[in-house]
Amino acid sequence: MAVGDVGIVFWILSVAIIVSACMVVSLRNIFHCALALILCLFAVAGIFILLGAEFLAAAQVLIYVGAVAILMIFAIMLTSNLAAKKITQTNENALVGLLVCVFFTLVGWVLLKKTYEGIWSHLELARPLPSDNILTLGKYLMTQYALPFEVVSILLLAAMIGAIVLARKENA
Amino acid sequence: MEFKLPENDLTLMLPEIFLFIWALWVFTFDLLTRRKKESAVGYMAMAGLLITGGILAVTGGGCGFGTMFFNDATAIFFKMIFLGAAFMAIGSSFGITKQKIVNHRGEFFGLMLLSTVGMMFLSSSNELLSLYIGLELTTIPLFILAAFFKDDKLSVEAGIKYFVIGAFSSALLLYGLSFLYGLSGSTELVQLKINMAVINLHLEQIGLILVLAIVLVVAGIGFKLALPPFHQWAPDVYEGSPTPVAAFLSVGSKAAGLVAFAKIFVNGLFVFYGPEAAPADWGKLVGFVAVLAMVIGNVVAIRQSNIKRMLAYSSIAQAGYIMIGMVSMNEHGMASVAYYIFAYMFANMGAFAAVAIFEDKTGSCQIESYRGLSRTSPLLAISLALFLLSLAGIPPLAGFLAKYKVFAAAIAMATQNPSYNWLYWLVGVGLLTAVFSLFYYANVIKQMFFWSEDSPYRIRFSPPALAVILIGVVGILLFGIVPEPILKFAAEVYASFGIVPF
Amino acid sequence: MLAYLVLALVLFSIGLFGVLTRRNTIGILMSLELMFNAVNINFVVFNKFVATSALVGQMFAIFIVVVAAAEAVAGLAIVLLLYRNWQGIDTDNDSVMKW
Amino acid sequence: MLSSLVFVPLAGMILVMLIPKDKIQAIRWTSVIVSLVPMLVSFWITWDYFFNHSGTSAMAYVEGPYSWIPSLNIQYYLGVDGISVPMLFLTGLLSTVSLLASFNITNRVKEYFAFFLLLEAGMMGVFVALDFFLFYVFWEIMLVPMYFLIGVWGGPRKEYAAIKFFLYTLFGSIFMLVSILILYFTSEPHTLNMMALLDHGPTMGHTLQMICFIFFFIAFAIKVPVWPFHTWLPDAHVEAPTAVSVILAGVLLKMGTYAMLRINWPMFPQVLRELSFWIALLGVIAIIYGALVSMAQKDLKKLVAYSSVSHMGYCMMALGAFTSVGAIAGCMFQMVSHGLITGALFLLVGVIYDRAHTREIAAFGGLGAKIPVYTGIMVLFSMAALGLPGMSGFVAEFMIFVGAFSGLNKIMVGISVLGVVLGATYMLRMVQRVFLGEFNMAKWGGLTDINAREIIAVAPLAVLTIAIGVYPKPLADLMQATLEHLVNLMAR
Amino acid sequence: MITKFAFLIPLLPLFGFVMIVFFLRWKERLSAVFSIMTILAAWVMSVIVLIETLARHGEAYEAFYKFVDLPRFILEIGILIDPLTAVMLIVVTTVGACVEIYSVGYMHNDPRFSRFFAYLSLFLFSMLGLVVANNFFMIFIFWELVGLTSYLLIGFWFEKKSAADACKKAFITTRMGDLGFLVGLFMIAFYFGTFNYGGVFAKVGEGVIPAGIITAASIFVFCGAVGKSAQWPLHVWLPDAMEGPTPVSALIHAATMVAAGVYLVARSMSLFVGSAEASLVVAIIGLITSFMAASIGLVQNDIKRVLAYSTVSQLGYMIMALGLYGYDTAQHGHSPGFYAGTFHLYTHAFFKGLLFLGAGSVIHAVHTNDIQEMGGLVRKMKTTAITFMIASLSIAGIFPLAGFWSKDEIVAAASHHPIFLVGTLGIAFMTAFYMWRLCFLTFWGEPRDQHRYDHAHESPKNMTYPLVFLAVMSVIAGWVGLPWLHQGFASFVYHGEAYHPHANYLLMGISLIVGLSGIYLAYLMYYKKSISAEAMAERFRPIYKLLYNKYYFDEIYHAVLIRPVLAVADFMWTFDARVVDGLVNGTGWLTIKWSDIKLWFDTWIVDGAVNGSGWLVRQGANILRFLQTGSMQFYALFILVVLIVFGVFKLEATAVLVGWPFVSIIFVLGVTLLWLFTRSAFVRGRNGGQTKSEE
Repeated sequence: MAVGDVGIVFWILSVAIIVSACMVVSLRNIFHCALALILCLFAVAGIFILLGAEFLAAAQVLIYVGAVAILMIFAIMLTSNLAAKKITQTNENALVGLLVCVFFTLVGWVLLKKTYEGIWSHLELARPLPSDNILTLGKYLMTQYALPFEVVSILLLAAMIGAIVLARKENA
Repeated sequence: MEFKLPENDLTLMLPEIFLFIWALWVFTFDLLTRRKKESAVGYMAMAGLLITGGILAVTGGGCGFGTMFFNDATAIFFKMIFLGAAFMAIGSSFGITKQKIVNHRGEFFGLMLLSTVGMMFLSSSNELLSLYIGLELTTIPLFILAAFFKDDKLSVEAGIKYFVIGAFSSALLLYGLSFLYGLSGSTELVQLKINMAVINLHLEQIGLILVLAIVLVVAGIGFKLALPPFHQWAPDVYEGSPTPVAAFLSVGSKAAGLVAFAKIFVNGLFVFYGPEAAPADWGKLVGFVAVLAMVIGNVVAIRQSNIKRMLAYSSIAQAGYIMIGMVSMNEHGMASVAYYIFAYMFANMGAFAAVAIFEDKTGSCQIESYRGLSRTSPLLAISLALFLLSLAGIPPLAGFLAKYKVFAAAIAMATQNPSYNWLYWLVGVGLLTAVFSLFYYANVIKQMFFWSEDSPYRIRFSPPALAVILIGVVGILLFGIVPEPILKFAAEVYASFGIVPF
Repeated sequence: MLAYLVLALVLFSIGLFGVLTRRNTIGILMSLELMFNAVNINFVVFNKFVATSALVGQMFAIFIVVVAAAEAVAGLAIVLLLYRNWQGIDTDNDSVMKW
Repeated sequence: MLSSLVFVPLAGMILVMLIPKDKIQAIRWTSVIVSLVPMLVSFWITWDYFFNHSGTSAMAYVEGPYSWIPSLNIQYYLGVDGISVPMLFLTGLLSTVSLLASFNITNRVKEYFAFFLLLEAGMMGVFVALDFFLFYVFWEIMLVPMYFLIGVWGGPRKEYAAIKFFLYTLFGSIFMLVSILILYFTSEPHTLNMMALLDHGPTMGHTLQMICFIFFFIAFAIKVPVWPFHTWLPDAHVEAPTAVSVILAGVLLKMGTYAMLRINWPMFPQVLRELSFWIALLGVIAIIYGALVSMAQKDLKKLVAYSSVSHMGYCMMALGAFTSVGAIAGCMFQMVSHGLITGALFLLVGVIYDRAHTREIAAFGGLGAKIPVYTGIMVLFSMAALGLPGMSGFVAEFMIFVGAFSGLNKIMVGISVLGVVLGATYMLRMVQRVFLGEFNMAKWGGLTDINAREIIAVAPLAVLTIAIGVYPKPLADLMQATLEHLVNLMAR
Repeated sequence: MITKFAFLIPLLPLFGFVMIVFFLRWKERLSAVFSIMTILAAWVMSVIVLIETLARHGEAYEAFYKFVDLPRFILEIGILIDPLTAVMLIVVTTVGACVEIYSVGYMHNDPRFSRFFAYLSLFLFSMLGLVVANNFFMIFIFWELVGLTSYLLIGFWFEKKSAADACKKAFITTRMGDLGFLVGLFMIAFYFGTFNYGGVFAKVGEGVIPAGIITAASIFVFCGAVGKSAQWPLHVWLPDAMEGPTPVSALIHAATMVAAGVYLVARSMSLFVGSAEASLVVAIIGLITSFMAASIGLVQNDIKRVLAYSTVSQLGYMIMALGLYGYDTAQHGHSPGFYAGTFHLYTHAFFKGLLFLGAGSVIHAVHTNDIQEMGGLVRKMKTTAITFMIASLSIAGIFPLAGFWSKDEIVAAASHHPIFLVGTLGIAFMTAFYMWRLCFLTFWGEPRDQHRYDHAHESPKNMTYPLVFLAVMSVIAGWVGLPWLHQGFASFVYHGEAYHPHANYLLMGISLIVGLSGIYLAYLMYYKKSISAEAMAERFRPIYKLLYNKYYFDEIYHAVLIRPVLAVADFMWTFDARVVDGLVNGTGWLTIKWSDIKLWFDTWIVDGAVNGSGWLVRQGANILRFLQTGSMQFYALFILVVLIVFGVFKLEATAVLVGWPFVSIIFVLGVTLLWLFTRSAFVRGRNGGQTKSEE
């Protein structure tokens, strides 16, 4: 197993990711969950850097941590009474869900391992990515990926308009 | 590495661009008129769709933006369906915009148009990323639209359900797509197909994770198609959301899912279709899903008392029939899928339109309240009966020819190659459940026609509603009796899967 | 490479678990974000180890981030509506529509 | 010529729909007059076919094949031969007769007549279509108006009967659809043209042939209906309004046997040889079983309905003896004759029901004294139904028996002859309990005899029943070339 | 040559029928006259045909046309005029004409007077058609048609329940015989390839047909005769058929139709000759019938029923004679049987017709059928009494009346077979006895019912003239067959080679003595009363009861045949409704139930989980509905579970994960159980507060 070459940073980040992710899904206080999510997203950004995706890491921090997580905190504050958090935050599916997820992980693990041995280990080039990958990405966005770029902006527009429509309080 | 803008013949994209701009115009128009114009916004939206259709007819096919945008026969055909579905959905929503959605008509119609734009992009794409984004552009406005009755608990519940399940399934889909990318190193479908074939040939094995990827992608798109076992959201959401939105979901969103499915599986994973690709062969898996869809959809629909839920289950079943065509990988297969969805559009949109019109008047979706309707509103009753009969597959309505084509495709496949004998079972289940399906369709017809007492309701049509109903009726009759042009087009759809651009 | 993939898998599974079990709708949303992140890790890993020639994987990940954000926006808006209608956002509330 | 048979009623339907719904007389007469056109055309075709075409087995008055849906090789192809001409004649006649008999419908008249004309179009279509797809379309088209006709204007259990009829027959048709598709894809070149498929003979393996044959058989057997697929029939017949029962018994049931003769039998001769015994056995069971069950009926209409099961059993037995021209001709005779006789019986039951508002046999008695003309006609048709010589039923049954005796297991045929006695028994028991015996003046004193319109409706059936019984040669001559051709095909 | 137009003979009465039904129905007098005119015309033609046939020396004339003409399948219709036909034509038209004339008086004031004549005409048409037929197919057609008219005429007074029952019984019972006839026809069609008499007989003569086939075919054909001629065991209908008007009994159930069976056997003699076994069966059946009927006739009190049993008995006689002829001929012997049978058929028609008409006349006068209520009528109605007694003498076989000559030949035919001879003589004795019992009780002695006697009167002339005419015929008709004639009946109507009877004085004497002794016994018992009938009845009580109840045949048939058939019919009907239809409905029901399951479960889990007993058991069946919980997270979970199952099973297909299906099945099961437990716990937990059933 090609674990050795990932280094200690990976392990630290992994542990951070998994622990914080577990907190996200299990903590009782939803506000704490949001904080754990932020931690998790930061750690994922670290993984991105490890994988040579600096721009992505930046975007992750900017968009996720800066926007999405904050949005969620706002939403939490808008919707829930922070004092009332006595009840369990998981529903009746908890045990079953846990089992299913563990099972999913196990099956996935076996498959990943077999696929790695069968295919990826033969393809694993690990060539360094273009060093100027931020520049490259930028160029991509303006060339090949100009269309998705535009479409995604339409998407954002639609989501925005929709969110406004829905969230707006009607003056009856 | 070279960067250049792919050949971008933007004129090919004109319909989408126009429709997007028109959507913005619809938003603006509503604001400009201070949300006072009751139906003008709706007419505006319908006009926009018509113009888009016109432009679409003029622009013709060709390569627009590399594999990101490619206007082949498939794209054009499905764009027609999206535009038609949107047109009919908007046409049937004048009632609710008059009564319920007073403040946000522009947004309602605009979002529908934007969703249509997403579908159109989706159908033109031959690359996973743009496919995904098209899919999301299709879905996100629909989340909003499903919850559009903001103070109606059912509607909001429908919205949140659709959203959560939708996002969940899109996560599954993405996870699956990431493995496809990981196994091929490409997101362009044709390249993906080639790379995978080469790697498989080279390493003499398939990556086993492909199985998980296939299953995940089936789940992700199965959600859009409301295919069992990923269907359970559909009845709840259809019931809760505004009826025209449910209609649009059942046709537009389904057609979009179909395109995505066809592009990924029929095109991208073509080589993994047959039994020799086991365990990654997706044919039998999808066949099994189709069986589930037909059985569950048709059986559970029988006891529904709410007509929208009934139609939801019916549309689940219809998806099952479509999947029969999908897994028949011959010249009839994709063509039959295309024709099926075309016929289905008229019938299902028509049926939902009729339901919407009835609901506007009576506020009820219970099947019992249709009792005696043929006495007071014969046009509505007759057309609804025709739509339902078309869905049930009674000749000479288009729905029959659609089923005929689908089954023909499967039987052609089965007779040509003995290793596809299992398609006979699909056909068998399909036909049997088609008989069952008649039971619940006929139940509605029975309510409308068999009682001699008059219904307390007398339905008046608004002009757009009338237009929608007539389009539906004319569609199922005309394309049932003179289907040749559409069939030719459908054949081209098949052909377009063979000549994918690089 | 495998370590990254397994990390992504675990993260995905945790997100999955969250979606399945959280009672709070916003909690579900957050779990969904975890799943999207897992997908992103996958794409980036594959981009680094399998398809190095172009940055397609990273590109994909960027778009996913954006789309996820858009989804979050739409989702949170619906959550707000839910709160207004039900005076709470627990998932227990929204199962009126059974059969 | 043939197209007009289909499209005139269709046009008539549209015409009727255009008439305002309170102009009841106009609607009635319009539809009757419209139905006269196909009737006269079918008469003319019968006439002309007899004199000009009956010498050969080739299709006459062929229209097409015109390409209809070229991408699916679907053609518009019509034509008739010796086995379809009598059916056309019957359909044309019975449609008009039934429309005449429908004048007592007062509820939702317009819809009724519109549906009826649509029904006629479908029936005509089935008998003239030579393209499988077209055939199937017509076959199915009929179901819808029939569903409405039973469901809206039927008796107390109309909904049940209507949906049962609809589902049951649809269930049958899907089997046909599968077989059609298999035939299409195994033929080379792919074709849906019945004539071409007939000429080629089956091009598939034995198992597939067997499957196709059985599937076709199920589809047609349900329509016939062959025991044990018959249970829709009593319900549908009993609940349907009179005229619809007439059509059901007179024409719809014949579609099954017609289709067997046209499609199922000649296309799969090998399988036929293997299965003929079992098919005939089903026929024999139906004969005896139908007769016995008829005997136990307390409702007039149900009795007639079950007698149909028995009578169609003769057809099945004849079809089992496919090697004999006589048996097949007997089957055709039986189809025609059963159409006339049972049609008339249903009409007559309707007549009494209109007056007495009951069909319970036990409620009557001694009606012969009060309504002699009605009684006379009823007895006439009862006699015809039990196979009395001089009437068409006898000729048919006799030919069937003689043919079957030469082509089938002798003991089986011997047993089936019991049907003759049982037939006499249930018909005569009915006659006795309804018309003979003491007359209950207090209860039925107000009963009026059959009126002129009703006599006019029944008269042609009576005349034809007797005419065929007395001089069957023309009908036999009409069919002989076709039948010989068919028997040759089946003997392949 | 009039024979060419012989086809008109049946058609004339048909014409009468049609005219009456469609045009003359409302004019009673005219109907009767027209009907009589047609039959008289037919009679005239028959006479001419007979003369022409005689002139041709019995050479047959045949003409036919095709009825159905298909490849390898031809049915013909045609006429065959040979001596047998010619004689039968005379018999039928003569008796027919007499009966019609008689009926004008008998049926007057009947509300359905015209209809009666229409039916009679129709019957005559059918009967004459039967006689002139040239092939088995055609004879079967008319065979059935006479059955129909018999049905109509027996049920003529259908208001009477007994009449309504009788007509049905007659039709169905004879149809039972026709069943066999039909099978015989199929055998003829199949093995002989033709229905034509000539063709069939030629085949028999060629000897190409296996003997077994001939035997079977003849016996089956004979079944028809058994039914129509009321032979044992299908004789039960004929006595009941007396419910019809008496002229009908005379014409149909005495003179003509019932003789059709005999005619059929005579007609197909060549077939029977081919098989000794079949002929023996015929003879035995005839003997049994004859003896049985005669013995029943001894004790009956209904005047018409006595005559009916007498008819059955006499028909059995003829059948026996024919059978014996066939048997003897098949054994290469000689026998006067054929001559005897046909001759008796011919004479019997006259005197039995006369007997019935006379009985009708009596009934007309006293309005009862019961001879115990009559007596002394000779004083009131001379003509009737005298003619009746002439006929009785004739049937008793008293020299030189017609019956003597024909019966004598039958005795002669039986003389080679001791058992048959004894039987024949016994029957002759019984015949004489019961006929004269009838005569004495009816016409002689003191009136036993004074009221009826007072009202009795002689019948009108149009009734008595036919009586007289027939009485004359009963005397002289037999003279054409005097054994001393060189060119008598036997040399005209024969089978094979012409038979020349010779006077066997011994036999003549014996049969005369037997007849006379029968009459004398009756005289002693019922006129002189020197032997008490009651005492006899008391003495032989069991036999008397057995005979009086007609050997309980009706009861046996009811118990063995009718009731089981009706029971089976009822059972079948229940079976049809419950099982066959039940299967169909069951499928639909199942589908709906399946669809119900989910709803069921939901109501159940909300309400029932609280009650909480036995719920696990029900889970299994409720899966489908149960899945539509409305909880989106459950949906998601469901998706995931299915996904994994899909995946694992797909992988197992290539054995990548050995043993995993097992693991995953355990897993899925465990998950489901857990799910149920937790869910029900939660449901229980929160069920207190909210109610959210929107069903």
